[in-house]
Amino acid sequence: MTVVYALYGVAALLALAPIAIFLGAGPRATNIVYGASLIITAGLGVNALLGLFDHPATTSGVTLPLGLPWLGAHLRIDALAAFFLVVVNLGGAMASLFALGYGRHEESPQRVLPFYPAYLAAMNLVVLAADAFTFLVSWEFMSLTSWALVIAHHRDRENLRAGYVYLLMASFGTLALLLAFGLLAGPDGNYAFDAIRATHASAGLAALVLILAVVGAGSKAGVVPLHAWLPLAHPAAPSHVSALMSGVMTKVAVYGFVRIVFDLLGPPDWWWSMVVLAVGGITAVMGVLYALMQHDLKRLLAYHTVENIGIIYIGLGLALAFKANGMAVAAALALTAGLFHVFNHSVFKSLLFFGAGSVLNATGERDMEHLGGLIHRMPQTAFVFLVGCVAISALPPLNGFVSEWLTFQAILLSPQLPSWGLKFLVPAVGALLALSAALAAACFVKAFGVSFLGRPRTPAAANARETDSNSLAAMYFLAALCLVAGVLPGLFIDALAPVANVLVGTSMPHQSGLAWLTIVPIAESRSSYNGLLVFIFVVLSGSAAVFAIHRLASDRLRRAAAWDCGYPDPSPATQYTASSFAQPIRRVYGTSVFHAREIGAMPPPGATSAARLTVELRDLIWDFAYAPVAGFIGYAADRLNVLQFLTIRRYLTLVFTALVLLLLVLATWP
Amino acid sequence: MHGLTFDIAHLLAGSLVLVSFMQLYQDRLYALLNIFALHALVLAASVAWQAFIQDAPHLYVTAGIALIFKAIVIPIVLHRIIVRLGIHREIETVVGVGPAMLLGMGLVALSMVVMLRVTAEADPLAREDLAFALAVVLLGLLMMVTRRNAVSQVIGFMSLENGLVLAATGAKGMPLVVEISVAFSVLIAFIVIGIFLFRIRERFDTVDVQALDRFRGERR
Amino acid sequence: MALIRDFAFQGAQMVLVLLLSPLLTGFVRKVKARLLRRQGPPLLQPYRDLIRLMRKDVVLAQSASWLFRVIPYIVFAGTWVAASLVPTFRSGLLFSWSADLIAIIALLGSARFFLALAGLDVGTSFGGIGSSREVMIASLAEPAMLMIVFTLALVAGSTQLSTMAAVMVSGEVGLRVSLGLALLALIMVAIAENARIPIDNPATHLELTMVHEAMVLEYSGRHLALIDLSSELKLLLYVSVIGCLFTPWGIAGPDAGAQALAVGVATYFGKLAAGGVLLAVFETAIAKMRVFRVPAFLGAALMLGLLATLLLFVSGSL
Amino acid sequence: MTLDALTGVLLIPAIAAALLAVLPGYRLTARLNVLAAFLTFATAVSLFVVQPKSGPYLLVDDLNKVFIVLTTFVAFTTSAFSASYIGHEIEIGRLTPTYVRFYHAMYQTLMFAMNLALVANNIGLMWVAIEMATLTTVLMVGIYRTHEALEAAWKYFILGSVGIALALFGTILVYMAARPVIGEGLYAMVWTVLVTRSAEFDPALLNVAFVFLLLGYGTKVGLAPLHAWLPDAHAEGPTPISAVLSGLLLNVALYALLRFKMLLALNSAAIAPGPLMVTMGLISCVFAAFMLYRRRDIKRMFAYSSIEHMGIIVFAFGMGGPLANFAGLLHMTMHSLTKSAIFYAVGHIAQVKGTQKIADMGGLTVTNPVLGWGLVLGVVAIAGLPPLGIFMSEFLVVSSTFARQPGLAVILVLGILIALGGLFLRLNSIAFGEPRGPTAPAQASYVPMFAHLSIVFMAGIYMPPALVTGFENVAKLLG
Repeated sequence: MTVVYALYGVAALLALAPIAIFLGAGPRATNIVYGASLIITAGLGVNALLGLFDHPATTSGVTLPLGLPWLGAHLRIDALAAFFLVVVNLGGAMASLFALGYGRHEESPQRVLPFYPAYLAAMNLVVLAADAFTFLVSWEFMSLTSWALVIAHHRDRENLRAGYVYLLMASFGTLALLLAFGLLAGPDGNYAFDAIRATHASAGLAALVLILAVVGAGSKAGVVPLHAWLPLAHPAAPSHVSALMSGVMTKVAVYGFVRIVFDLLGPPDWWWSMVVLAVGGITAVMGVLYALMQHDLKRLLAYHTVENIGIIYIGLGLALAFKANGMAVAAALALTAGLFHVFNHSVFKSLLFFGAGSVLNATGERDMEHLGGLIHRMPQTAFVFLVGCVAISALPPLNGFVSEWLTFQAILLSPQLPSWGLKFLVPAVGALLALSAALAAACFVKAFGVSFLGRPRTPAAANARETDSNSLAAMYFLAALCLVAGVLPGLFIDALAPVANVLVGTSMPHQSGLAWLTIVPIAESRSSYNGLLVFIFVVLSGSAAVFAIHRLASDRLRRAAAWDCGYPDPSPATQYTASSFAQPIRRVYGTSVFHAREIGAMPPPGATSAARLTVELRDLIWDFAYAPVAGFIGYAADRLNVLQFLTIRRYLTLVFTALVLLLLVLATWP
Repeated sequence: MHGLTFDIAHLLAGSLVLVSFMQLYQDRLYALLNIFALHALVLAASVAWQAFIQDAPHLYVTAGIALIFKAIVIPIVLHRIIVRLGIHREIETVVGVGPAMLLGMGLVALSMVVMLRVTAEADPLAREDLAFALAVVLLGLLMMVTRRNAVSQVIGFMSLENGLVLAATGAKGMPLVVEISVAFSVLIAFIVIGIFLFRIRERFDTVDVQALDRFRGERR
Repeated sequence: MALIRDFAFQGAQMVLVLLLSPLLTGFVRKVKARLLRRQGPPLLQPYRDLIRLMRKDVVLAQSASWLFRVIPYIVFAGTWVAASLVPTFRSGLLFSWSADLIAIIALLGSARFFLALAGLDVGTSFGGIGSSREVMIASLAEPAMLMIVFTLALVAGSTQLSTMAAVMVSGEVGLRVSLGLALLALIMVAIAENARIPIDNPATHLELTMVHEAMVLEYSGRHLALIDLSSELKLLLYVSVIGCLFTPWGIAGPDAGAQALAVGVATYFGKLAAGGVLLAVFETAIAKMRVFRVPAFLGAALMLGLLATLLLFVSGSL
Repeated sequence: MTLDALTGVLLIPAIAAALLAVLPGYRLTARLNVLAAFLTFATAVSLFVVQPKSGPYLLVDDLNKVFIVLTTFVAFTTSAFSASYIGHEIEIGRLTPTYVRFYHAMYQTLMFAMNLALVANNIGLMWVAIEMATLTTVLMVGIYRTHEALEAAWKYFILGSVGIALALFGTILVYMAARPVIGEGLYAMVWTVLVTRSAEFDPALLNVAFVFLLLGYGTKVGLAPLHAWLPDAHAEGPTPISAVLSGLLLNVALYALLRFKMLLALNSAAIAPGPLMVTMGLISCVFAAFMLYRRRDIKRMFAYSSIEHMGIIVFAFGMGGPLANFAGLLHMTMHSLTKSAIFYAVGHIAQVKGTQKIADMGGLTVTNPVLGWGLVLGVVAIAGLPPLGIFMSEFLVVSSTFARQPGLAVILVLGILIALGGLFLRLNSIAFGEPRGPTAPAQASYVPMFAHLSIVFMAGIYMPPALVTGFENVAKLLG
């Protein structure tokens, strides 16, 4: 039944798209479209949630007479799909709520409204699909609609370029998946997932499929080195769409990966996990390092998506390793960690993008160097954004910490793994994970500190306005969710149990029964964590301190100029900027990773001109992976283009040569 | 009886190939024209002979067309065009005569190899004829691609088509032969008129890239 | 009954760390002064400083935000909670299982996160210097610390401090290469985390090489008092962690009698004193290093930790 | 011969051509043109209801039924488009009434020729029809009488004639191969007879024949390296003719190729035609994909995209097997519809902007939303993005090939990807960005364009079972 309801919802969203075209561009259209999609996605989310909890009822599919003629469109909800549907529609509902306020400021709504519901529908369909064709159609349709949203502000050349790169990478990924499914389906084309499950590919084929899946799904999820489009495309879109792309669409990509590798591909080989783990570790660290070098707020967030995808892949890789070696419980732990992080990241990344969007609306600025002091003008936005920052930095007592803690626990179980490659790889990956966590904290100190704290650097920042109530409502809801998931992780872990049961055969021990709502991954003697208690402790001791000091000591307060060692400078230009904040870290990591160079240009003696310090960063991945390809295509195009300008006689020569060649083939035919 | 008919047919077909070689050898237009007239003449003869031995009267029509149209009308027209365009003493081969001849040899050999793989019960006359016809076709094409001059390219095309007619007439009892030869004559007429009307001076390939750039915006 | 007792012990622990931490700092200062042939401040000077600061008015910069005023309490609370979860004289604390070692590290991490924000809040150049360098140091120190945790957890088969201590005290562990590496790395991290020489100099102001002090430059009055108290707590915490992990002897068990407890307290004081002396000697013996030498120092710590973990992964017995 | 639907699809255009040649007045002739095209289409559809029996000259079977209906339908919509297009051309004086009359007459002649080629049961007749179609299109390409138009027409004419000659030689060879088995005379050229006996033909002769036919008709299909005439002919002729060329004439030539492929496939001793076709298909696909990048002329760009798609189709048919053949047919249908729709849009765009240079057009979605988004939709479809029909066919081609010939599939995929890059590179500057060039609203009938696009869209989501079974039969027929 769940499937049918879900399909009704999707149909409604799809119907909303053409309606939006005729509604035009007015505020009425905005309200109708976003309001409707809010209601529908909320319904879809609730539906999926119910499905997740009584999932025996849900593992029922329908087949519509659409899509491939002799196959039809198979649609199905199992636990995995239900979980991802929850993620997708939670994000969708929140984005719609946010957009109810944010969308009013959109300058060209008629380029956003029609595609927005279609985009939501496409993401739902990807998760619902249960045959290769439907899956790929929805997958590419998702790319297409999001592409249209990315180039909504098409008059900006940068956005067009972003959209172009995005569409190319998306199609590249889709074609890779297409090949993967071609292998899975075999020559006589059993495209239905059930049929694929029934047949087990040979080791070699399975390996090929794995690689194709890593590439195909990875190019959508943004794993290094396939991430290049992500920091271009995500910021280019309107902020609520950026939130969807970063918070939700990358998760849909993860879903595709999990579906293929854990579900369709059959029992894993021991070395698969090494590929996934290596990709995950590198992605995590590279992503956060890129993020640290940015000073465009939305681009920074986009790069952080890359990092979190890496963390998720680490969890999945561990799960794969345990599964391959028959350690089901550990596999369940790692998988739960990964999926829990999927949920968490979708929550706080949406929250952060909403915050960035509100800032963008209030100041018209995305560049942190032009912001500052917003906490005075937009206190509420600042507060929720801060919550998001703490959560994404994996700090207790919020949710980001819990999922990374679970991942660490999984890593601590891995010495039992037999294979030597893993014995060396896993600790290294653990180190990379720890490094990325620490760097993430640094990065968000920078993000929040530079844009919200300090003194305003531009009039725009100085005259910012608090954002509207709808946007705030969405952000507060997500912030609350961050806290709940942080202090009551047991509930979420239990909710993920059915998924783990489906994919690795068992699940983590039941958590909700434990005293004080603790979570215990394996056994209490090993490790346990109780976010609730820690939270209560911190709050109690903090308020105790406040009470004691204000009562017993002084509570007097004077305002004065900043002390600054006696040299206060009124000009806000003397504050630390984003790039100067990142300078120590750039010195430590950047010189090798980005070939970062600082060039100080001093004026000649006596000249009154200012000295300049410029920083050069090179994106080596772009230089060595993408530029050559583009270069080759350009070169080949130029070379071949000569053929457009030949004379008729030369064209005849071509024909003649072809003829002679073919005749020679015949002459030499056995 | 049969032996003799075969030999004459072979003789004519072979001499057609020979004449094609003579065409390749020429690099003066007038000479080329004359040789082509000869080419058409030989074709007419062999077609007539085929008509005789197959006693297929309609082939005589084809022979007639070949004789009147190709051996007489076209050469005269082309002659006038050459005079009109004043290009009669051009040396306009792309590759030298020597290499062209060598290539021609190779092509003839190729066509022999390809055709003689045909099993013999397809009757020998047809087989040999086809080999020769293929050779003539290839040589005509070679002529087209080794000459710059529109006129000589037309000639190349026509000798190619002679090869086709040779094959068609060699194919015993093939229907539509006459229609096809007529259709081709129309085609050639078009080409000649084209050269005449559009003042295609030295060659087809006055494809002035600059002009293309200007007009088509295909600047590189 | 037992529950009440556990509550009592947990409370006692919290009060104990709160009261002891300034004393430890004072002790270290005293020893350092002695080593330098100076009289040095009295042992109780830190308490006096704290009380005086508490009494003073807070002078707040105009550009400071509400966050600036909240942060000291957050930092203090976080550090205090973390410190009160480390077994000092008695293991098996009531709430020790609510946060394992990783969580404790993370709690300190959040404290640092907010402190770094405070450095940026007023919008002065000094604060910026402090925060940026602090996060740079942390970005290396935290992974190193986690690697150490991995090592110990793999040896003990747990990340619970109580369990770890129990395993350590039982002789089955024996001497191990990886433990040695871990100890070394842990000491290096502890020095960095507590802003001691050679990473940072707690005694200076107005020096471009300072990190922690630059961050809290704008604080005054009770806020400053809380910040100082929390850094003192942090020092105590690290010493007790080292003590409880590497010299776990004497820590009383969950159901120990009064005399065992007395032993526990005594040994704990002993450990603190020893730690303080060693720290003081080390600090006086070595000179402060340039800021951009720090990454090499901490990178070494990270490598040691990773090496220790690798050894354990490759062969459980090393 | 009796008067039935089969002769109908030939007679109606013939009569219409005769009428249009003499009737004056643009409005009347344009309407008559549309009417005739519609009647032809209706007659073609009736072929599905009552299937006339085929004689020695004319033939109708599952295979060419599909082609005929597709051809007549696109011809009909194109005539509707050309009505509004030519109207504008007369207004701005690019065409005089005389030329328009000539144009309409030629249009119907072309229809006649193509239908004849499709229904011909005699390979000689088929050849004559295709030559006729070529000559008519040559005349229409040159109709603007500009330097480049004549240039293009001339190029087309010469290369086309050589192609025709080669095809004829192939045809003769087939006859020679058939004669010893079937006996002299007409029946040695009748398709239905040839198919039944081709197993006994001399393989060597068939091989040579196929080589010549592949090159001869391949020139018409526009396979690289025989494609040279195609881009210029598309770019310089009137846009309706570009639509017809891309949408129909290429298919007709392809149809001829398929017939002979079947002939060869039935003879076990002859070389397999598949590999040759696959090779040429891949070459064309990849080559055209690269050529897309340096295009400055919008019509020429889409001409190259036609080459690319013809490559894919020939590849699919070359791979053979029910799945690939089905995909090939589907792809051909979708490509005809989409590409002609694109040319409808392009025609109006070029009229609005007064140029075909991509550099002089921009921001169409702002200035002419309907045209602009129509073009975007068309390009999305032609680039093989879902949920439109071409995605389905490409899905089938690639996934069915990859299991059999991974290497080939990878090359094909790369070609598709590169082509997509080229198309969207240009689309960005045409449809988006700051508006450039004149921004007058287009007076155009969008019906044909959106009719095609909606069909393509429908096909991408839902294919009616009747159509599916029809295609499946044909796929089986092709073996």
